[in-house]
Amino acid sequence: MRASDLLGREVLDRDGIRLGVVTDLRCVLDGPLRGGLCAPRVEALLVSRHRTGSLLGYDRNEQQGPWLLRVLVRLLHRRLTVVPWTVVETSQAGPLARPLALRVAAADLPAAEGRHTPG
Amino acid sequence: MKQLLSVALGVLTAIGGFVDIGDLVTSGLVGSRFGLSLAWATLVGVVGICLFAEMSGRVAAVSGRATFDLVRERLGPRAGLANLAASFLITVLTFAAEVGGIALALELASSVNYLLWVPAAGLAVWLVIWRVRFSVLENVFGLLGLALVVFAVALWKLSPSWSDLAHQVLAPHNPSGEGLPTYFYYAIALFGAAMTPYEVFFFSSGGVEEHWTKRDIRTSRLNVFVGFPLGGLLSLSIAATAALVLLPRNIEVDALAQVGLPVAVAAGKLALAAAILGFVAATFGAALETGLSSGYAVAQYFGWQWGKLVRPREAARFHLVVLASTIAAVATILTTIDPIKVTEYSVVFSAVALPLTYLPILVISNDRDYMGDKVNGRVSNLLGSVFLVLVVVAAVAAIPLMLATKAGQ
Amino acid sequence: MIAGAAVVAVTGCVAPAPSPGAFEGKAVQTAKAALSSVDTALLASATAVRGRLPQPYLETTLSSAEDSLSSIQTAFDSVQPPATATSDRLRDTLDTLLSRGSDGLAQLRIASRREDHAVVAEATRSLQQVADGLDRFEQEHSG
Amino acid sequence: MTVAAGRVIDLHLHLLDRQVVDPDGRMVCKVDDLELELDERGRPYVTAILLGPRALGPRLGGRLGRWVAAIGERLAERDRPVSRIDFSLVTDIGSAIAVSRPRGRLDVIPLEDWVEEHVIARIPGSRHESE
Repeated sequence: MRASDLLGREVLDRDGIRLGVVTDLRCVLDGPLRGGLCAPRVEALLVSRHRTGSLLGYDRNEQQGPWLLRVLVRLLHRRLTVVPWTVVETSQAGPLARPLALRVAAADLPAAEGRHTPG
Repeated sequence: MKQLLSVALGVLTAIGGFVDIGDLVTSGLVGSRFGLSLAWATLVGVVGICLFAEMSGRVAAVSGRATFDLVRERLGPRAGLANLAASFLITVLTFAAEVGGIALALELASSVNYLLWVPAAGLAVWLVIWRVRFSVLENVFGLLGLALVVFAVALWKLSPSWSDLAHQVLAPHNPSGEGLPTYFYYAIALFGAAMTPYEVFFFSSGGVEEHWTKRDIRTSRLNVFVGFPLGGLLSLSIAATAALVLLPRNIEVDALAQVGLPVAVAAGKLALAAAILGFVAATFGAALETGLSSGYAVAQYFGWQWGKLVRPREAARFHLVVLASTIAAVATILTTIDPIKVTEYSVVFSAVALPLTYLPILVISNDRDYMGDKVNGRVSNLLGSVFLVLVVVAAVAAIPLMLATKAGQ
Repeated sequence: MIAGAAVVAVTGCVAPAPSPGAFEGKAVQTAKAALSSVDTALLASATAVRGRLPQPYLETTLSSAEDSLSSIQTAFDSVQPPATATSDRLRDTLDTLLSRGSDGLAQLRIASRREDHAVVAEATRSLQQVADGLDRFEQEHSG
Repeated sequence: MTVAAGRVIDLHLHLLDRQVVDPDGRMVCKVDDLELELDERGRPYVTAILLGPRALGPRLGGRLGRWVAAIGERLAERDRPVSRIDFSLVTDIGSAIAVSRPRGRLDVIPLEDWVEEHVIARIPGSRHESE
């Protein structure tokens, strides 16, 4: 599997309601120790309604300027959802289902948390 | 003392490096048609290039990343590739214009047809890129480019009514006879000529190659804030001499020869010789910068080793791109297409591409992951936002205005 | 590709016969551009006579003025004039001026290269007349 | 940016498309894609950096992406898998990604070697630094 297999993938909740697309993979460096670093392990999917502009980073950082860009990008990403990997349906072997299905309802997912930059 | 010298050198080269064939032709052309009533566009462009060159220099010093690295990281591979294609084409087009400029300047000195000079000019540019060290190249061509100061001398010798000139600059109006679309078309051309994207590709890549650190930020700023505005003054002098000598005689610049004429009228043969030397040096220096920048952009997008500080063998693909660009630039001019027209198109297309380059720079220079505590201050961000809007407006308006005015006719 | 398309769009326009008004506009544009070429040559020549312009620069300036005037004339001649008597008259007047301009520029270039001062003076006088004619033409037909 | 165990990073924002550099400061490649594997509890983790046209192509998407990938396929030696740098070689994740092995010993950029050998090395002066 490649990171690009997950990025951009549509995400549906338990009831088949579209949540958005995967814009990023939030990882913790606590996977198996390989060489000098622990491998990054996917902890959660960041899901937004669009992909556009997500790489600028404004959807995740409250402070980053300038004001104009922050406002514009965050308007595009009003609802950024953090979907813990543990609620992603992964029962099928081989390639993941397309689109990704969740085991929970959209309403049960945390939203505000995603606004913070990691690290 | 040595440090002071290096700063002075940097400033001087920035002055010489600011002016290229696009500035020479556009300033002369606009001066001969609109007087100084479009000086504001040059001034705005100078503020813009200072602002973004400073940011890109700071990013290079703090994070070690040059501009096209940022483009791909922030726009992603797909939009980044589209950006690369556009930027690369425009840089090569500008490269072609500069090679044409060298040849035209040599024709003025020798009366040998410029087409015969083109292959020699292309070969010379490539050889210098291949074999000559960065600092040498920067200093030599920057300093020789300073010969263009004769335009300021010529302006002074023409002893114009300064208050009248100042009035034209401060109370811009559109002289009768030219439509408003044409007026704004040339405003965008001047803006594009001042803010050409290759200038920041080159500036930031140079900083990375010379291993700038946080301690070099001050030097970089000094070069930017003193060098570019003085370079802008040179552009304005060119426009002013054209406005004083050519405008009253109904001469509209469409050849490099006309740009130099006011110098001869005002100050004679020796001054004109200096002007020609300045033309050659400025266009040659800019040809080096654009040639290298075409390689920088591609190599930085794909992550290849690039640069002049390593042996060419170690940056094989980078040198291959530079070689291919040189051949393409020479071939373009050898089609006998008018180099002045190539120049005019290159500055307008540069204006179209401005947001592609400047948006990622503005974003990264605000990103604490890269910049730590060296992120933009309030003033930089306020101005940066204003300019972002401005470059978007210019980019959107450029092509429709070009079509509506038949490229300013 | 965009660049190529735009270049074609801007330069590659071969239009059918324009309206009389548009034709007059085109004629004024042509006169203006031609005046620029002729005046460039006159300025360069006058500067050279004052000993302020080196020979190679003068020659380059003159031949580039000649080239641009000839391409201006070619472009104008390729326009199909509307079938009105006024337009025909307009075309004749301007075309005569352009031809005289071309002749004058060629004469000036040749004489300048030979440094034949008498002929230079003669060519300058005739070009000055052409310039005055073009200027008048532009005044009469614009606005 | 130093890397401590337990640090949180966003793969797309902090890892993908970044420059990879070797211990001598030479540029190796970009992080064109990342290889993921599932651990014993079914959670994906990064095992390698993928690079080259066959890694970049699919990310470009569309016809262009297929075209880039197909070119990569043609250029690659037969049966050679997509070029990868094992994550065990990564020593730092910052504004660049540092790896512990020199570029020449990673054996991941055959095209650079080919261009060097067949084009650039044949031009006089290619072995020396500028003067």
